[in-house]
Amino acid sequence: MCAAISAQEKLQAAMQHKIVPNQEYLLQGSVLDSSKDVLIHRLRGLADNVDEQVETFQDRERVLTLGPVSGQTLTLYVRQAMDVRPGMDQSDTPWTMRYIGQPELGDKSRPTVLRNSIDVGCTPNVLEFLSEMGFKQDYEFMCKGLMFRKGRMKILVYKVYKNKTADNWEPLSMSHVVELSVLAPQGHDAVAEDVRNFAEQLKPLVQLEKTDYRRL
Amino acid sequence: MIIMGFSTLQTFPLIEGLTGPQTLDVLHKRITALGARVSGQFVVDCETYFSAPSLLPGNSQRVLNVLHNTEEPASVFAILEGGAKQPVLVADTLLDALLPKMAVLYTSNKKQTRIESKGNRYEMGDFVVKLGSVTMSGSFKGILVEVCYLACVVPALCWEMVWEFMQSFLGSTVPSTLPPYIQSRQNATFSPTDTIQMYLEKFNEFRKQTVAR
Amino acid sequence: MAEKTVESLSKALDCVQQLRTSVCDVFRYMTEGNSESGDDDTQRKQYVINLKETLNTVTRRLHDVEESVNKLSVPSGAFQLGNTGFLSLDPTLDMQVLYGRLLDSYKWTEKVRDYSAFAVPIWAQNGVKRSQQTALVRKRRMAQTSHCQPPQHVDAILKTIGGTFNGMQLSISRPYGTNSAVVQVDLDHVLKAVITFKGLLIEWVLIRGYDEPMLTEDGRVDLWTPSDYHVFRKVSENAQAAMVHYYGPLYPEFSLRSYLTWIYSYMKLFSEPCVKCGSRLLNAMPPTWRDLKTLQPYHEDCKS
Amino acid sequence: MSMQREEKALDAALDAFSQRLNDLKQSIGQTLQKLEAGHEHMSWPSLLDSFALLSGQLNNLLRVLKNEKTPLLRNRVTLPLLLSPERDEQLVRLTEGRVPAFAHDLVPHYLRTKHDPMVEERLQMVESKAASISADAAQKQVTAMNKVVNNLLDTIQQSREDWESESARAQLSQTSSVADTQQLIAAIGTVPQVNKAPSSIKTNIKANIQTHPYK
Repeated sequence: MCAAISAQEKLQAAMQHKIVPNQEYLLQGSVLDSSKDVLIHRLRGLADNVDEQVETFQDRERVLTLGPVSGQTLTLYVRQAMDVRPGMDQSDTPWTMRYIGQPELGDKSRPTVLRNSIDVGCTPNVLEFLSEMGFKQDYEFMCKGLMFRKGRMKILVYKVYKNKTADNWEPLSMSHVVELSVLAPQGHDAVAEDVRNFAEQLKPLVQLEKTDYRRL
Repeated sequence: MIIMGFSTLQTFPLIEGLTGPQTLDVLHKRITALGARVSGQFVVDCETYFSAPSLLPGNSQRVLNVLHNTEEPASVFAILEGGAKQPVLVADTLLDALLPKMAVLYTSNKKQTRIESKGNRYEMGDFVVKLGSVTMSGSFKGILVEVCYLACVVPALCWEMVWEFMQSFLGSTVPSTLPPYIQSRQNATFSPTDTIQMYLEKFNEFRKQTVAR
Repeated sequence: MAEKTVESLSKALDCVQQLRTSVCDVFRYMTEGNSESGDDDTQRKQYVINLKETLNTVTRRLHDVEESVNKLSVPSGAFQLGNTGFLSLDPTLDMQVLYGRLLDSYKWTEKVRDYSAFAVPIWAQNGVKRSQQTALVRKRRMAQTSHCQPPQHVDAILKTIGGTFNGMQLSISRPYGTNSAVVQVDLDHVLKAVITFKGLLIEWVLIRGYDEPMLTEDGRVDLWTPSDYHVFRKVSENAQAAMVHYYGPLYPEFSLRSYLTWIYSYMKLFSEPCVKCGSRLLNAMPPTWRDLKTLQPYHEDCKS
Repeated sequence: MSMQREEKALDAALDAFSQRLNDLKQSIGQTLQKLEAGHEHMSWPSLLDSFALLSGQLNNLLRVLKNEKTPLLRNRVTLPLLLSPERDEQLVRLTEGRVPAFAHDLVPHYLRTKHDPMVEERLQMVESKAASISADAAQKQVTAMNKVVNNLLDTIQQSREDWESESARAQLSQTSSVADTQQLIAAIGTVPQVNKAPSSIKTNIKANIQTHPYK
């Protein structure tokens, strides 16, 4: 008779065998609104989803922080999909909370930024739950844009909106953010090279680079 | 969310002069004599985290319980106690990977607080019975019996029938009224989070027991 | 024409028979020989004359046979079934058998046709008089329309009947054309039913649990997938039996109302005890049967 | 003695040679297989890879052939000693089923040192045609040819310069802005937390000190 294994033990085993994709290889950049269509056009040619309609998304993202205790804080990004797909109720749309670890820039030889990323799907009461836990909302923003795929790579082109009052969202800057990322289990450094190669193909339209957060 | 019938949960006292495993064996014989058959094993486990002392204003404390149920293998349940409300968050299993990231803010002492109910799962018609032996930090604490009627989701509609079923193998230990947790929501649709909340309630009772056998 | 042929055939057969007897006579006469002893000339002469006489008879009879055979019409070629005759010419071995079988079955059907042709007048004389037949002739003609009603009419009736049950909701859709309504019945939080109508006649019914999906993945009403739960599969079975019981094309509204009342009696499926054994559970099942007249709950095994 | 040495060198050379040939044969086989079996899913780069491999191996082969240490093979004679129309199993095995018998109709093909007569004839024609032109005329044609080629080269270089300056100008028209990038990335908040990283030992002690509500 096989003993029932708890879900937690399974996950731990999965983590130990490094098969949970929790490492994100990332390059970021931006494109001016005026050149966005050129970029989209090029991406449509390069990415996998040629035949299908390009996937759109609109997410509202809240940034919540817990702490500090002993100088340590925890920041979570709670994302709510705002675009209701046909046949779906607003209450059915998924919520996710995301943890993003300290980005590692590495030296020149490393092609992308590497950071820990854990995306947890959850019920819509997540905001209430986190605030009961002691999380405080820092700020929030809205992302609206397009998503492309190329193999395991995800390419996002989106506009960022900020709000001064509750429902008054204003676009931030005259550019769209361009993000190139792959989620992979630990130690799959080879995919980073793919990310860099893809970024090369978008030059000189967009300069996708390792963002040095300390200099921001 | 998937609705999966109506569950009720009760402790079963050890039979006079018998150990935990022996009592479970008696129950096993009774229920298989009724015609139920074993359909595998189940585990419900609970891990508890405590908020760091200075985290919340006024030094109030929150207790974060993280529960897993083999019946809902893709979900993790988080229940927060200590505040005005007692919210339940259902998340996917990656939540377990997130918890270590808040180790300083919410701490846990795994060896001492981990509690679980584990045992056989039986099926009979539309009934599912789970005979769980409860262990906390490795030592036996008692027996929890979960009885689930899959075909009905409103407790008030089928409680008497479920009660009749439970009596057939648990005898006089079955309380004649609904468990307090269900009583307040007996006309609502039952959901897996309700089951998990009842488990947490029972786990907390076991933790409070001063005499552990 | 055929009768004539048969007549002449039987005549010809008679002639052949007579011919055979006369030939037999000749041989018998010859084997007997001249029994009279002595070699009387007159006797011998008499014997020859007698033999001649019998031989003459044979010739006459033969003549008769020939005559009657000539009267018979020549059969028109081989017996063939139109183009299928070519089947017998098929060179492949296993095909050749086919033609023989075809002929066999042709003969069989011919026979069946003949027999039934005989049977019809006989039965027509001694008809089994079913009790309702004569009484219902007129009403049946009136009722023929109950399977074919304008959709607005059906909707209106369903709405008025459905409105009388507290806690039971009916929702009507017509995914398969205007004449067949599909009605989803929500009975409180106890069960759901899909009832398929043709006009006002119930064609099919299926019961599922309150938490089970009623639509297929492509968004149509699911008429066929049975419930996952034992109890609702049993109730479904019983509901299909009751559907037959309440079938009444003459008074469709009445039978529909009765049927819905019967379904409505499942309101307390999980809480009412069986009236026979007094308990709620038997073999881990609630009382899944409702008496068709009294609507009282019974267990499957208690209902008889 | 020298005879022996020569023999040895020859053996070695032949060994090396047959090994290279085998490699080449295998690669050709693989390429053919790729073309036959997988041409639907085959990508152009992978085909190019296969060809690159073939040409590399061919070069290897030629290098061995031209190596100083390789004795001059052309001084050697290969001579069929025994022809037989009978099927020779060993030969079949050696040639992987290609040559069943060392017979009269096949041997001339396999041991041929000259070109096909048809090819030879054509070569002859071209050579005779070339010889029919006088040295002067040939020289003139060469200069004319050089002139044309040089002109062409100039033109290409010119247009390349034009094109590059154009694309440089295109680059000047901005498509992205570093300032915007920084502003946006700061806004979506992947700015790391200030982390003074207290040692984990310390926090563990803290957890133990804390009074436990269930104990």
